[in-house]
Amino acid sequence: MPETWSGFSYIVTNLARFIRPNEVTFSGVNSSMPMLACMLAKKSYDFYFTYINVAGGVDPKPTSVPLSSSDPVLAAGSTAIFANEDFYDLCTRGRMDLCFLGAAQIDGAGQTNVSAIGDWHNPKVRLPGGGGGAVMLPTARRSCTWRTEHSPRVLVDRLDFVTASGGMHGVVTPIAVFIKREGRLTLQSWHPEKSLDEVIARTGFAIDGTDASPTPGPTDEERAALQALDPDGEFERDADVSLG
Amino acid sequence: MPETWSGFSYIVTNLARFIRPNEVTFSGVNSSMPMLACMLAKKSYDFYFTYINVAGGVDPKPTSVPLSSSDPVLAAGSTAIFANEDFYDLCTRGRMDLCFLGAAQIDGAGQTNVSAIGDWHNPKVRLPGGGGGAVMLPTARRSCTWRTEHSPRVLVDRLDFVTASGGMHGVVTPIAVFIKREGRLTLQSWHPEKSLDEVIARTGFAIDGTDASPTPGPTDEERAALQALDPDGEFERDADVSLG
Amino acid sequence: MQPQPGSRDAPGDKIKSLAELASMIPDGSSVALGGSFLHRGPFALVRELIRQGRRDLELIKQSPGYDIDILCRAGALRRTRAGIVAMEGNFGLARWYRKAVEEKEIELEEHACASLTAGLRAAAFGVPFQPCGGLHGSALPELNGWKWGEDPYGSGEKVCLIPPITPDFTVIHANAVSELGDVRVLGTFHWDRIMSRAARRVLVIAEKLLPIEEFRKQPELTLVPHFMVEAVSVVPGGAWPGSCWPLYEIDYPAVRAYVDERDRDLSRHLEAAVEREARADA
Amino acid sequence: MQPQPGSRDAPGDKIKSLAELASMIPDGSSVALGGSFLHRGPFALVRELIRQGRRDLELIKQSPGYDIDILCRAGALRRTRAGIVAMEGNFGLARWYRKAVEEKEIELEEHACASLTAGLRAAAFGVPFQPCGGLHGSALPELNGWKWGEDPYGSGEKVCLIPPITPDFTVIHANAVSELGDVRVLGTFHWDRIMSRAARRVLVIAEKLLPIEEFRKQPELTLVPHFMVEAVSVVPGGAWPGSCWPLYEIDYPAVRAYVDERDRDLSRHLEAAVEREARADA
Repeated sequence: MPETWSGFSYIVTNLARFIRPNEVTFSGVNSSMPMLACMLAKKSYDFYFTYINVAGGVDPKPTSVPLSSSDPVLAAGSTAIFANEDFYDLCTRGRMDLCFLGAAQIDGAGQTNVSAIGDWHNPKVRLPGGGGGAVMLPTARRSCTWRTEHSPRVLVDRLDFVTASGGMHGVVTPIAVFIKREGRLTLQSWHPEKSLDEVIARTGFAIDGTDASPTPGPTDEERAALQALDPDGEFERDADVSLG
Repeated sequence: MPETWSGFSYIVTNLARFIRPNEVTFSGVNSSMPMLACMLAKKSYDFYFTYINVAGGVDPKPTSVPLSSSDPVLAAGSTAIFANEDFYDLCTRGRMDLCFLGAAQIDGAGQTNVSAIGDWHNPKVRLPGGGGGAVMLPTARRSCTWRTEHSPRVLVDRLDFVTASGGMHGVVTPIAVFIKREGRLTLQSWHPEKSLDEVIARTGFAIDGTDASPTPGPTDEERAALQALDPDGEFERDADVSLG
Repeated sequence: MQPQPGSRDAPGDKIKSLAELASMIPDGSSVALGGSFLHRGPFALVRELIRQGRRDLELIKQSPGYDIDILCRAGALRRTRAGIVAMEGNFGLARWYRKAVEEKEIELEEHACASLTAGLRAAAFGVPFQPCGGLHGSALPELNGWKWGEDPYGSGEKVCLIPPITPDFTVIHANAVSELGDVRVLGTFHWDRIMSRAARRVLVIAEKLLPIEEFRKQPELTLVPHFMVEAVSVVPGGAWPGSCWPLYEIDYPAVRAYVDERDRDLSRHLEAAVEREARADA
Repeated sequence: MQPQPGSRDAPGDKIKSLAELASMIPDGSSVALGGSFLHRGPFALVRELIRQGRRDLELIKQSPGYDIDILCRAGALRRTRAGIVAMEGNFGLARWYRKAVEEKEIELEEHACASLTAGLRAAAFGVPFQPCGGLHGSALPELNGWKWGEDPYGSGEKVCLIPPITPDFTVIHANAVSELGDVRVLGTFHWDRIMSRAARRVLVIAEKLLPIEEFRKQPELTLVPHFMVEAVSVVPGGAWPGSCWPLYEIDYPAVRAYVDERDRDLSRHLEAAVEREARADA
């Protein structure tokens, strides 16, 4: 059976659904999918929100969709430059509503590791490092992350290193959406072409699927917006997401 | 005998003489005489120094000489705006070579009071307040101040309130120039139309005049520059300085 | 192409009359005011607060002058946190402010300009205190109960820790705003930038409305992005009797007249203010 | 009307060749580099340091990528303080950097971007530590021996105190400079501003020299005033293979070629670099 909702589209669309009216929403470096989510939301949702990004843009009108999510084209058409010190300060003083932050490993408390696989001092894989998370995750009102792989080595019971801890609100994988409730990541919904059992089996931390249900499929507006943002499927190919 | 070197000219000229080649020199609010001193130095001394001021100017080319020493015309022709946070940080990190800072009372250690005459909580006169001094005096490499009155109520043995303490380098009055040496203000020179005895008598703190001598008179360049800056004598009238 | 306020492209309409803007600030608010001394201060707003009879305000500003003096004269102030207070521009001390402090009509928390900035930074950075350079030997820290911190990294250095200063409002007088609320300032921005980051709410008075396209052409000139600004009012000449570079200079005769009037009555001065007409229109 | 370098109107000549600029940075220096990932980095200078055989450098940057990777590949680095390291722009991890850390060829002090900024702020503000928001629950503070401070004003809040980070040099790639050394950057300035304030010495690579009059017309666009800048070099295209907004975008094929070469040899890449000619001219 061919997939009717690709993992790539599933992630971008469900990240976009975290965006709320009139809020300040941020996307950063190494973050093509949140960048696309913000652009998708701007195109397809009938409400205003402030989109700021790591290129200094404030409600920009990018003339193209860049491969680099920190590309200065993301500030094109912006009415202001809101540079790095400024958006970090906005976050630490509690005025950032929604941050999209990357992660290599995520545990059941919504903590993240972006530092190293294996022992920090003797890493098997040295990862990109602290970045935004360690400061933004505990201080943003809500943070969301995503992974293109849903497996026990990504959604882990115990992180190899706790780079960031705190205000994780939601996690999106190719097959599931998690929300943090009472300190634990809780399954909110799963890909309608997958099953609750598969999600539980592929998650390294214990989850409660009691209140979960299949994720509502993409609306026509969401589909059309993503199609317009990635007409040649270049981002989808680069992201190389499989439902597994 | 008519005065040949006015108190006003004496102060401005001797403030200018503190300026050194290639240094960063700052003039602030409520500081017409240091402003004029910086402009005089730019006009008449054959060396480069960086002149920054409270209007954000960096080596400006003011189109006029403003009555207000924080007037934005002091940034006219500037190649940069170096605003308040920036010049304070420059000072606290030890990169400000020379600051001109105001004072109401000055003691023999070069500490200043700009807060209140009388008890702070029950002031006879409420003065302008903390301003630049409390932070800049201890952190600038050198600071200089000036008073248009030379008397024991201005040059005091004991301040009514210690607003600022630290790196005072020089003090200029209408009749004397002091330099701080080994923690004490020491008389460097006196107005050539006055005497050492008069300076000692009119100073509230004990001074040692051993190494002092009459102040060298203004050069032709200094006189010409001040004349060009205040052609109608407006600043001189406003300043209302008497040799007393 | 232009975003429509209240649409998906832009938040609701932010343009208000001066009277509406002033009415957003309740009695008892703490208000940081932009500019310095007689330069680019939000003076039209200050006068409108007086017209509306506001009381018990706290003024926060490194170098207030005309604004604090007129608020004291009108009896609108309860407290201030300030660095240096003067009329400047050869007008000397701020007489009504001086009287208000000497007669204990208002409470003064005396700062160095940089310690006030440090407090605003603590608020803007979301930290419980901000180390401030200098202040060694000054009696101000003890006066204000500021604590000194040791360097935990062993330099032996002691540094003064300033608690956060979070104004209820920051009000800026700008050269231009966009319809969305973006703020452009020419020349020095004094402490307006950090004030805008530290405050709970930001209001702006501007000389004019510039098309959004102008902001898009030079976004680097925007001091405060629109999403941080709650409301704006366009009041040409609103920094009178002070200056607004490069548009106009200090109106020295008007300041002289303000200073020379000997009683508390402000009617003549308020009557002469440039925003009268804007007010009549509103 | 134009100030003459070396006269009473201006300090001595600051314009240097790229080779001269690089030669000012000795072995063992700590160097903060402007820009972010593949955007507006002083990459021509980085390559010139490699050509000159520099060793034992420390790189300080919140988000290095190509710069740190090529320095690791050339064996020029001893240490780094960095927030997030990647090639970005769909090129994934920085392979030579990763190898250098995994094989302990370089020492890593891992930061959050904001903690690195806090350290730069401590240096820029002249204070012995800078409180940094967040970091609660992160293992980074313990890893780095960062101390936590109590709020002396009784909120009960604990905040992480970052020690000063004072680079020996900050090197910025700018859109334009004046002959005096004023620096103009278009679009986001990333962390260049705070880097320029924190460093002992500031060097600049620029796309072009703009007349001083252009800086005088819009002084608000100057990110670093001339007196803070020691020397500048004009290298059009010097941010290659990265972007310099609005002049040019990332040269994706060139980055791909850099990434795809499997050995340490950089001669082909250095040969392809845009600054070759400028170098030959110098």
